Amino acid sequence: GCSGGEKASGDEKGTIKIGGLFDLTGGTGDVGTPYAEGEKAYFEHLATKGLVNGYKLELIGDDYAYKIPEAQKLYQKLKSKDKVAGVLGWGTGDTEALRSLVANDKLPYISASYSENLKNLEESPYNFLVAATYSDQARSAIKWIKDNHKGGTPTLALIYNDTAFGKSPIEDAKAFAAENGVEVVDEQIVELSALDATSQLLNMEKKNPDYAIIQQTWGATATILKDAKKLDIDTKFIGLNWATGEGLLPIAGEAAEGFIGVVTHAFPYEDLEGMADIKEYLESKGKTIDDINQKFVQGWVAASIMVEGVKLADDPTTGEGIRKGLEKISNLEFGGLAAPITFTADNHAGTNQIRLAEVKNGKWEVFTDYIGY
Amino acid sequence: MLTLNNVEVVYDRVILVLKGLSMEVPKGKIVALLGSNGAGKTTTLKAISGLLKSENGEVTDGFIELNDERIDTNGADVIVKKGIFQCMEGRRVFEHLTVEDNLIAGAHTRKDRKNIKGDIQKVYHYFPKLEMLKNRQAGYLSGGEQQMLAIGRGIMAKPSVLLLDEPSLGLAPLLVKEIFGIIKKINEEEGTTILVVEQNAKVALSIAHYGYIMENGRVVMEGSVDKLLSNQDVREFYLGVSSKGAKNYKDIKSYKRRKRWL
Amino acid sequence: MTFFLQMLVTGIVVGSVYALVALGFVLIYKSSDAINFAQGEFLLVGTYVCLTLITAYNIPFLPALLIALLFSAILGFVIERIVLRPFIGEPVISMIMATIGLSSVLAGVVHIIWGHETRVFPKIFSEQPVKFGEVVVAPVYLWSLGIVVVMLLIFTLFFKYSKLGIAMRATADDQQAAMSMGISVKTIFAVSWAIAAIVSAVGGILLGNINGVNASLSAIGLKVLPVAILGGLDSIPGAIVGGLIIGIIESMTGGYLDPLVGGGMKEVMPFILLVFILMFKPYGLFGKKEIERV
Amino acid sequence: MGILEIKDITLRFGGVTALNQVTYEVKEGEIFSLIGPNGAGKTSMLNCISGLYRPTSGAICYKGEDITQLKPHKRAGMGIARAFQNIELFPHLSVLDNLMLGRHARMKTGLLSGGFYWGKAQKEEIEHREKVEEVIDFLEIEDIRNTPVGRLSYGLQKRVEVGRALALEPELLLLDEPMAGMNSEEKEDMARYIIDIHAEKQTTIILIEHDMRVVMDLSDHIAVLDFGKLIGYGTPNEIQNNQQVINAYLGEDEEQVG
Amino acid sequence: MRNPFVMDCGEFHVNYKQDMNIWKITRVRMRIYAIVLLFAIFPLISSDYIVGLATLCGIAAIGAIGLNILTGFTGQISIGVGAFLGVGGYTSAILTVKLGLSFWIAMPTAGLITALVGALFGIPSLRLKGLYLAIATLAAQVIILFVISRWDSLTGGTAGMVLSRPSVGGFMFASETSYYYLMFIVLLITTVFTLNLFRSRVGRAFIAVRDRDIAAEVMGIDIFKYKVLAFSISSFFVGIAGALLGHYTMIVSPELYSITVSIEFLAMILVGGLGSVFGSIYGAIFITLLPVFLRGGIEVLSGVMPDLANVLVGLKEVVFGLVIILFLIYEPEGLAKMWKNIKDYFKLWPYSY
Ligand SMILES: Nc1ncnc2c1ncn2[C@@H]1O[C@H](COP(=O)(O)OP(=O)(O)OP(=O)(O)O)[C@@H](O)[C@H]1O
Ligand SMILES: Nc1ncnc2c1ncn2[C@@H]1O[C@H](COP(=O)(O)OP(=O)(O)OP(=O)(O)O)[C@@H](O)[C@H]1O
Ligand SMILES: [Mg+2]
Ligand SMILES: [Mg+2]
Repeated sequence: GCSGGEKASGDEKGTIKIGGLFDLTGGTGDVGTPYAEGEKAYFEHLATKGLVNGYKLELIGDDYAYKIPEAQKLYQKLKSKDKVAGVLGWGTGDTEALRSLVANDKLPYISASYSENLKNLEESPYNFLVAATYSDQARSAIKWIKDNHKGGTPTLALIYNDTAFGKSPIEDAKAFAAENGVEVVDEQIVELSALDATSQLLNMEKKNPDYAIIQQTWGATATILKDAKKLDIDTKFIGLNWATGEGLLPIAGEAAEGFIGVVTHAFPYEDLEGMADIKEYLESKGKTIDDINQKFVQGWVAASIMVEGVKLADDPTTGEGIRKGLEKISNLEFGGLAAPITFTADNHAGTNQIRLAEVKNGKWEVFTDYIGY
Repeated sequence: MLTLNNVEVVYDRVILVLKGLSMEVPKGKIVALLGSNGAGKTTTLKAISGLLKSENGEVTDGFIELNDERIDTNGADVIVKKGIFQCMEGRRVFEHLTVEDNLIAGAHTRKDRKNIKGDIQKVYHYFPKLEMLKNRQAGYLSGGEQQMLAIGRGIMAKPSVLLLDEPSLGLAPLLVKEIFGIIKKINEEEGTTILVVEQNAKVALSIAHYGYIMENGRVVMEGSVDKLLSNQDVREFYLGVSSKGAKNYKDIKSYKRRKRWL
Repeated sequence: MTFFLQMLVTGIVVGSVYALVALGFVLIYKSSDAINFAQGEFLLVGTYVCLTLITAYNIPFLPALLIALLFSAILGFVIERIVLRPFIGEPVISMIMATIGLSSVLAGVVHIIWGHETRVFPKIFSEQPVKFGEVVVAPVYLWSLGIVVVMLLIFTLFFKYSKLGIAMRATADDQQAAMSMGISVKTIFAVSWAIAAIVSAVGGILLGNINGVNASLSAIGLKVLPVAILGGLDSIPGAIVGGLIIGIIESMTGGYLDPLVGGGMKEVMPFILLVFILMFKPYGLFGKKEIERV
Repeated sequence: MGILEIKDITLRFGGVTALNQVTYEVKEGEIFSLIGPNGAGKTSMLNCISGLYRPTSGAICYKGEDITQLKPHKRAGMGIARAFQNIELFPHLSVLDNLMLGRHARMKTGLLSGGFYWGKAQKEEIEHREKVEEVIDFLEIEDIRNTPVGRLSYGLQKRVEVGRALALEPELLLLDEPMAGMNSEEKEDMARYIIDIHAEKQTTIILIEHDMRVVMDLSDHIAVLDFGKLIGYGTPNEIQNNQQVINAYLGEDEEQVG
Repeated sequence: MRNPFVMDCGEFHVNYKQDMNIWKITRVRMRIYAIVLLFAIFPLISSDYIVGLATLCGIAAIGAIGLNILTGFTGQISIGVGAFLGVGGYTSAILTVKLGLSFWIAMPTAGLITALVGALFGIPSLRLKGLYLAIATLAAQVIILFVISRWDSLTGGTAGMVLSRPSVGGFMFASETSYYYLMFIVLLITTVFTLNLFRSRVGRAFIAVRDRDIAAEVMGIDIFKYKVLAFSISSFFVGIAGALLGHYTMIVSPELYSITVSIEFLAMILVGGLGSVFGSIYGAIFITLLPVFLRGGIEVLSGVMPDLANVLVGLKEVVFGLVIILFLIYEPEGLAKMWKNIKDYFKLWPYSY
């Protein structure tokens, strides 16, 4: 079973508000919009199921257009005016920018940024990681390489961008590779908005790595894949979770064939137990799974984890209470929509498990079960 | 014929500059408009040419007619097409355009584009210095050279009425004479009606048929050139001659005779 | 050597895309002395229109392109009419700010109409890379280079010899004096905005073919600002040479310098060199000097 | 020895020779006029003196010191002030502030004392304000003291322009066509100011003017430029009878109207 | 300098000192004190949310005044404010976190360091003008951010650094209200300093450089020196604002200081009024609060029309842009001028026509 659906008995004790920071119109709006829709959908769906822990839950969120100052103002409003008890956030930059504030204000914060930084409980005691961190994703991918590579020491390149998001897994990946006998032979920086990656790829080609891990979003990933195809580079590319997803396929076209992606959340078309609730919700709206994508599922799952925290909390009206609730979550399953989550008082990284998928005939096909390292 | 009837002009909605000004510029004549600094001469020309609007000024009362057709509601470009061309105060050449391109820009509204080449030669004939400078950026010309260019642009437009705002400003005495000679020639040869605003009353009146004197937004005196030249105030304040003949600037006293405009 | 050549060619062809977008800045600057911060959004709208015509109405590429360009021209006209005309005669900085406001308006409209997901252009150019010996280039970039060369020719002749071209330059110098010549400043503005919108749309359609279309495509507007400045804000050849130079600098930095410093210099280097070059040529490579005489 | 010595100055812009081996000297305390046809290089000459142009060759000495390489602001500090041919006032500032700017070189207040406006700065402002008020009195512009200069008519702007130069309390005053665009009455006023400045402070004045009556009446010495070359130098009388000058500039007959 | 609080009639001054006061008329002076007092007691009666917004407005205002000194008063367009804000924030972060210095030393030092960096990037103004100079400041933006995100050992790289709120004695400026007062005092000093600056020698020279640099040079103003000075004094205040912002949000990271921040500051001074100290404040308030109000409006609307949520989000941007454009059309000289017009109207009231 999934989270919070059961009818709670008794009277409504009040409303608990959860804040949301969405990017609908900003630089990451293409993935931010379905993610936000997933979160909103989950709360809507929840409302039809009755109370949680005796309370009605409400998601109050807004677009911050991927602008950090806007995120700060929106957060202030959510905190002071709407008096939310927890926050569902989005990007790396704004999550980082707000982590001191949420710690100060004691509000649990779940975002779509899986930066290893947030594991540090001293600096970010109220942030919860609901999927494998970028570092863990990279580690799992490296472990998979190690396990599946035939012949000699596998060589690896890392391609990322010069932002907090891009650099987040790099040091950890290098350390892990060194420990596990995978040789990192090259690193390349490709900007998020790059039109061309020829120079980087040719430089990389000089080292001739067997694999390259890409920490990018779709646009840059497509550029890399297309230029690699153009230049006849035979390195196997593996993308972390934001490089993966349906949106990459049409942009990269044929160049995407054979690309391997880290999958943190399920694709809607997968036949999974956890999809039932989503389908039920979609039906009530007259929609089908063709109208949503993986990022929707991701948002849905993130929201459900916050709600689970509310459910388990002794005092769900305060952020501190919900944090305690979240820390009680143990092996929460999502019917295959995502890896099971466990939080404790001294570990806010819910899982380190991922799946891998490969693009075959223009479609993502998952070829592993949840794996870790 | 160009007629201004009781024109009132206001800047920025509050500053009243022309206070019921009437004047007439008969076809084919040269009319001089004199007046002290700030009297509203430039404003009068801008009201005619429609350039007021771009300075947040407007004609709030009265009307302006060209050959009995009202023009004060037209935009500047339409007025130019109707044949009125103003050479603005302070030259206003297009600094980054070459001398020749400036002249071509002057002919912007003309339909007979094949004659433009010939007219450029005509301008060079009037102002040989410009031909020497024809590929130079106009911004680098000296003040006088720019003034020639500005008038040259006026010639290029082939207007029926030419408005000249202080064409002698900053010109050397020889050149002033030369330019006024050319103005007269344009008037005679092309039949262009000319309204010229001047501080150098002596030279302006030497070619004009008729003159107006403005003060403070109103016409304080008008008449044929002879009439103006014989007026005591005009002689003293505009021509700089006292009753005892030309005075020496060295002997200027602090006492000033007041104008009466009798 | 092949590596060098590949870097050089990549630089040139990517630079030609920059040049194309930078042309839009130059065209507007040439008639109004202002920078259009909504350039990126212009590009976006044109691209989306073309895309919609092709995908939603199944119109073949060429007619769709023509309609999109026509639409852009009209958009340019309309925007000039409603948004920018009131700024004729106002300080240039006000107009620049207005274009910043305009960019926000257009971005909002794009969001309302087309949403935010990345859309993909149907394949117009072959994906098969073109090979010159060892050097490979994607066809879309060759098209871009070709278009840029054609535009260079057309616009250079236009501004040098045509009546309208001269009038545009005159207007940029002194609006009021231009009016006194009978030049309709309004028409000039409208025409230059329309042309700029067309050029942007062409750039956008090429870009859309490279990486798909979404709202972040508009960021290219700011990105090529240094290109326009390097060449000289009012110079057509400048935009093109500037584009190529910045393209080559990027590519070479990426090829030779980045491996030494751990990457990332590719984006910064053009700026460093730009400031350096400007110290010697304060108005860009071909820009008109401000004439100061007292 | 004169207060200003121009030694063999040549100035070229690309192909144009604006000044060609010009040499002359201005004596302390005199009114010296520079005349010549348009484009002869008069303004360029003033630009060399005030440091805006650097001559291609030659030297300029002021009070016996070679200032050819000095920056304009340094020259202002040495007492050279200037009024421009085309008005170069600060249009958004009031007449008062324009004149206070004229005193910039004579004031000292720095960033911090100015920002906190403590005693010293305040005292200095007041002192210099008094000097400026003297200039305002002298030029009879009391009533427009607080008007932004951009709103004044041309003639008044010209007067403020001269006032700003005077505010520096210059030892050498450069006036570039101060009477252009004025009618006789206004010219008389301006002439009176020039004479009075000269009489009161014995300021050396270099005057460019196209109105020959003014030039001839006021000047002690006149230099004539044509195509960048010095074609005449002397007293008004000598110049009026110099055939070369008459051909190039004055014209044959100075006929009188009326 | 346009001063919105100056009335031009009604009192007679007998000496220059009185005539040169910032606020010449006793009545006006009283009103100024009243306004200051009002802002001083306002947090006591408003919610934390409002006070928080006011703090952001105030910090933006300090930066906007800084930018206006450079762009509005001295005429050097800068689109690098974002990065200078970052230099201020990072300096303070490094000094307090890495070196353990007190905020009270770190904040002014942040101003000074930013001033130095500003002066450095002001050097191109020796040769560059207008938009060309603007692009040089854009280069400053790019280069500074590159250095910040690469100098990992000092700045924590792209991950940024975590700061704490300042404290004095045992008192932490942790609450919204206390931080508001901290900001308020700095803003007050900034405002008075700038007002004074522009009625004395250096400030006048700035304006002269803006209006006619050649004439300024001949007046004895060393334009290069003054341009660089303008860059540094402007950057000083921007740096102070950066430090205040850093300690308020308790984080600095490169992504906080992007080009959009620079453009926003430019919008503040343009909407507020170029070359007006009070205009900078109005503009900062306006640009900071406009999105907040729009969000409020959209929230209300989407309550009524939930299906249109997507359209409404786009609409927010449209309205934001439109408001700016309409402002520029109807009051090109900015909010400061508009305020003056309103006052002029009431000055004549009830006799206005
Ligand atoms: N754009 C404007 N806005 C406000 N007032 C103006 C404007 N233009 C002119 N004025 C005012 O109108 C009056 C007349 O100015 P105008 O330029 O017409 O005078 P003029 O007779 O041409 O003087 P001059 O001989 O000095 O050129 C002056 O007092 C001037 O201050
Ligand atoms: N900065 C410059 N660049 C190029 N040429 C210049 C420059 N300054 C002056 N000139 C040229 O030098 C010559 C002399 O110009 P200058 O302005 O000194 O003349 P002038 O004697 O003051 O004339 P006027 O009486 O018309 O003001 C002119 O031919 C002018 O075109
Ligand atoms: Mg006039
Ligand atoms: Mg001159």
